[in-house]
Amino acid sequence: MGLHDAAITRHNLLVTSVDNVLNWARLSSLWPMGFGLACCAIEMMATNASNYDLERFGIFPRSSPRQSDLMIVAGTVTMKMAERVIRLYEQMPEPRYVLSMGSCSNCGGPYWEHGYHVLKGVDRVIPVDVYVPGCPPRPEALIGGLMKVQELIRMEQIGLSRSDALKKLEEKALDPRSFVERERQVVQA
Amino acid sequence: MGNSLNAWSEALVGFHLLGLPLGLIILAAIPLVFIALYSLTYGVYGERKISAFMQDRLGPMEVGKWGILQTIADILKLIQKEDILPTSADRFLFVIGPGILFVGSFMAYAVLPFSPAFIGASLNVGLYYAIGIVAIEVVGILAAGWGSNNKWSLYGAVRSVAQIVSYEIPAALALLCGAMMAGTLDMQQINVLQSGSYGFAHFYLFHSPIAWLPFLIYFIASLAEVNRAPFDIPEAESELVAGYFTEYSGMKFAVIFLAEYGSMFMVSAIISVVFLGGWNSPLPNLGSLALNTWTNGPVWGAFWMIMKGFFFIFVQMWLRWTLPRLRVDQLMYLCWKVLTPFAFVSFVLTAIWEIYLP
Amino acid sequence: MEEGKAVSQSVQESAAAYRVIQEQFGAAVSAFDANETMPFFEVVATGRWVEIALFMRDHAKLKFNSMACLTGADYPAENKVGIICNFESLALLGHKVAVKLKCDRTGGSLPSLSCLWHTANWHEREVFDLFGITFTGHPDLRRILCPDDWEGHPLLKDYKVQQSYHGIKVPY
Amino acid sequence: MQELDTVGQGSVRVTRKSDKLVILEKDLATEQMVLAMGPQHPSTHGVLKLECLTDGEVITEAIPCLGYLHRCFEKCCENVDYPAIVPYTDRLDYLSGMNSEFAYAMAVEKLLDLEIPRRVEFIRVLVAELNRIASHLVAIGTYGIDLGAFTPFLFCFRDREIILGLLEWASGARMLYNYIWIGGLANDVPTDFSKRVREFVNYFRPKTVELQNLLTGNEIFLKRTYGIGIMPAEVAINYGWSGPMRRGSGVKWDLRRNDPYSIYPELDFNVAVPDGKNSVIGDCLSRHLVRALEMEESLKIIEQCLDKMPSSEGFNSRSAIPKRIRPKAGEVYSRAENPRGELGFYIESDGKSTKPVRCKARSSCFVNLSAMKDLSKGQLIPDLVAIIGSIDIVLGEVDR
Repeated sequence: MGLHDAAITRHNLLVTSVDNVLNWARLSSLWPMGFGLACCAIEMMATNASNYDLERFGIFPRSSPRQSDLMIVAGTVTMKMAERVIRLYEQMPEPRYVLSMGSCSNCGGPYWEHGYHVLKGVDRVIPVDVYVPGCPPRPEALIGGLMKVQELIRMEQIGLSRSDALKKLEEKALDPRSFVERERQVVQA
Repeated sequence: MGNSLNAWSEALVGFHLLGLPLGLIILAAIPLVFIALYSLTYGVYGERKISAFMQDRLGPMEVGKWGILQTIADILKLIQKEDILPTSADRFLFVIGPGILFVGSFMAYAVLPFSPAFIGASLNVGLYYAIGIVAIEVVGILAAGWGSNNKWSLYGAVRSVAQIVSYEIPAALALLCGAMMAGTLDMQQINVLQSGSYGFAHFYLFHSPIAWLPFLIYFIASLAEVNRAPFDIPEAESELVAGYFTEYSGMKFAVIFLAEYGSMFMVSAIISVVFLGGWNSPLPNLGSLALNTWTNGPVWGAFWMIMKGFFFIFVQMWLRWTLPRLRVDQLMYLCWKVLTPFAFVSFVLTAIWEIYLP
Repeated sequence: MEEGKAVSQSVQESAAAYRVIQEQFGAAVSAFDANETMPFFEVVATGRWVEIALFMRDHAKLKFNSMACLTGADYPAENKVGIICNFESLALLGHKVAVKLKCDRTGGSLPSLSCLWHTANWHEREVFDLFGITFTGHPDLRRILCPDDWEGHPLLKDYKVQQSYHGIKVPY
Repeated sequence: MQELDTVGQGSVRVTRKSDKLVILEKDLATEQMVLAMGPQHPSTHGVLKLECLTDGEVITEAIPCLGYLHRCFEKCCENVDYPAIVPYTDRLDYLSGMNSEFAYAMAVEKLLDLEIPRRVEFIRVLVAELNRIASHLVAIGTYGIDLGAFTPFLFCFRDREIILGLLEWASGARMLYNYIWIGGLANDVPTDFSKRVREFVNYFRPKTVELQNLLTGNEIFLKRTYGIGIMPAEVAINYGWSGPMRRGSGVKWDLRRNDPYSIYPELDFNVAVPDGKNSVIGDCLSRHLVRALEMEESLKIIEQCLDKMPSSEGFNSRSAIPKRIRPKAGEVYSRAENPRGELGFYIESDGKSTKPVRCKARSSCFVNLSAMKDLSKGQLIPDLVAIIGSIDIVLGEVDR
């Protein structure tokens, strides 16, 4: 899945293969919390529904934070809601991930200047792993963001912190230019 | 067939290795292994696939071929999750709740005859035991709901207790009709009595003209006993978040989840044993075409038993994804004012049929 | 009303309704502003507002049974804040009229209409929240949109947003 | 024998024997429980919070707490130009962006006294009615979820995707369109648009029947909604209810018919009201039925729009758009029939600036929801869920 496959350094064969299995399990069953805030929540519902069907990836919304692995912050977070978001985040069991969906939760979106009651970015209150831009992001964009979460999980190892995994993901990240070039050649041909 | 009855299980009981009753352990393990496989493959996965096809979707696709490894991934992930014990929860009840639930739902497997040659414990009061054991789940649900110290859990637990305890009555009365037709409470014996060369014609569902009534009553009541839609009010997602297991995370949640699917198969197995001949082949002997004789035997028996169970699970899922949910008072109305009187009527009619008619 | 321009029927209806009110209350209401987009009059004697509103609701020729909207507004030039109520006689007489009321910018208060129209209840709470107008006689005058401990009334023209709320930075 | 009732202790029936009190019967001591439902709850349709005071399953009082999605629409409006408000209006009622834009554009046009090309009006009504169907599909689908039926929701979303595809084709966005501008449209509809819309109408007609069978044909669904949350017409008007909610209470009043705007007077459609045969007038089922009927009426309107629409020859969708929007001083209160009810805009202009002095959105959901306290009294928790679902709130519009 994703643009590139993980090739984990094989300095410790046993641990890496255990890691691989555990990571595979976690990335194959990312249960998001069914938690909609605003417009993006409707797109999130549309992504869960028949046409985009997130369940293909094993993503299956749970309504209780205790049983979910992923928090999709779908929509504008207001000051009144911010404390609830923090509490919901704290109720989730580790390992947990946060995906910030849409401009509003990334940075305040259209309300960044005059929205006195809007939290300008959910990362002011909880740590965010993946940002999906858009207002609202299309379902494809959300699926892309979820795949980014999966890639991040794939980079994790026992004894490796989340930030190290992020760094590793950055190192492993492929330059898309070669793919774009290839596609262009195909189109031209 | 009588000779081979329980042959495998008795042989296993007698099997000792170095003075250890290894056979008994294997005997206990077989249904557990079966149920684990079933829950992992057919139960959860099947539910997701069936619901997907009913809803114009594909369901799990990416985890393994057609997503068949989905449930394994889920369980593996749930094992890795942090096991939260809320500070305000009652530690003892919170931990023991899922345990009781799990044990309760699998204890009835001991008396389920899986084939002519295999039954965990051929009790002479097997049916009685099976009815009784369902009630143990109530204790688990109540412990889980009360111990969580969460209002939604409490609502779920109280609703669940009220529901399961009420529906025990029509369920037990309906099964009693089956027991009357058989004249025994021994599950294996009930099966034996339903075997014959005409296949399905010997099943108790076709035994008397009113046998469909207890069959229907038990099926409806069994839906309520295992908290399936349209009676899934204890875990009603749109009302009670996740009902009595709102606060559970990680493996404890997985245990509750598996127990639920375990009891689904259990009630399906009981209804197929009592009314649909259990491990008996439904195919009749047609002259020289001895379909019934060919498709009977220990292995075929297990096949029929599991298939009949799966069929009822399929019906349960079908209903789950089609029907809305009843309200609490409507549920109780249905139980006490509709099902219970009809169960009594069918009880009396069956008794009359058994006494005065052949 | 501009001379020489035909007045539309709905404005004529509103003007007729206004005349009924004016006959009853005289100087308590101001002159009628018969513009095309939103004909309105102002209630000068705000103390009699509930009385006027009840008259508007129940009089056989008025029957304003529905309050469509209640808007708050800030007039910093006059040092006033006010409300604009849009009334309609829904499914009965079909005429509409808007009423304006003004009060002092700081510590101003107006009579509440929530006893006459249920819909005024939440609208007045909203105006209280965003403009700081107190409604006397309101059963439950709390902030409705902003949190209870929010500082200031955001829709006033000179509103300055607070720097932090419960330790979270507010401005961008 | 006398009855003692001490607060919180349950009722106790006692009798006096010689001079001792003998307890005959003692109820369980019950306490009222405060149940906070939301802001994260599957059935509050977003971030509504309901503070319920419950006695067992029975709700003594349910007080809605709003503001969890207060996005300062009105403050933003006072700080941006008139055309720049259009995207904000999309985000009010995000399920029916076209309708909100339509209402706002009409309000400013009234203030500007603009003449709109006929084809623009037809396209506006066409996209607004398409969006109305999409919005009602979400309403009906989520209502199914509230009552425990999951499949209708997915069927609704499947069909909604087609509408979104059509609107995306016209405007370039799936949900928040910024398509209807003040005085015109962002651009004309694509060439084959009417053909595709006709295809959709033909596809969707049988699907409405399927939906009806799944929900209103279901005995349990009827049992759950019949006679629940009854609102008499008088009270509904007093509460300021509008749209399907008011029509559900039996008031045959539709802005498109009774206070017509745009080209609605030329179109032939029925105002859907419950007939009282299958439902109690004013209950949840009536409101659901009104929405279901309205979808069919919208299909009718769409077909008529397609038939009567002027051709696109020499048509410029932006021809009537003023270079600079600076209305003369004045106020306007203008409203339109949205899927959820009457969306009104109060706009005040000072005649000097290109920004409104005050722009208030009179939100239908906000008003409809305010009756929650009365509706929920004495209901069971499952009924409360059914009532919230039937009000069909969109929190973006409630909190603004």
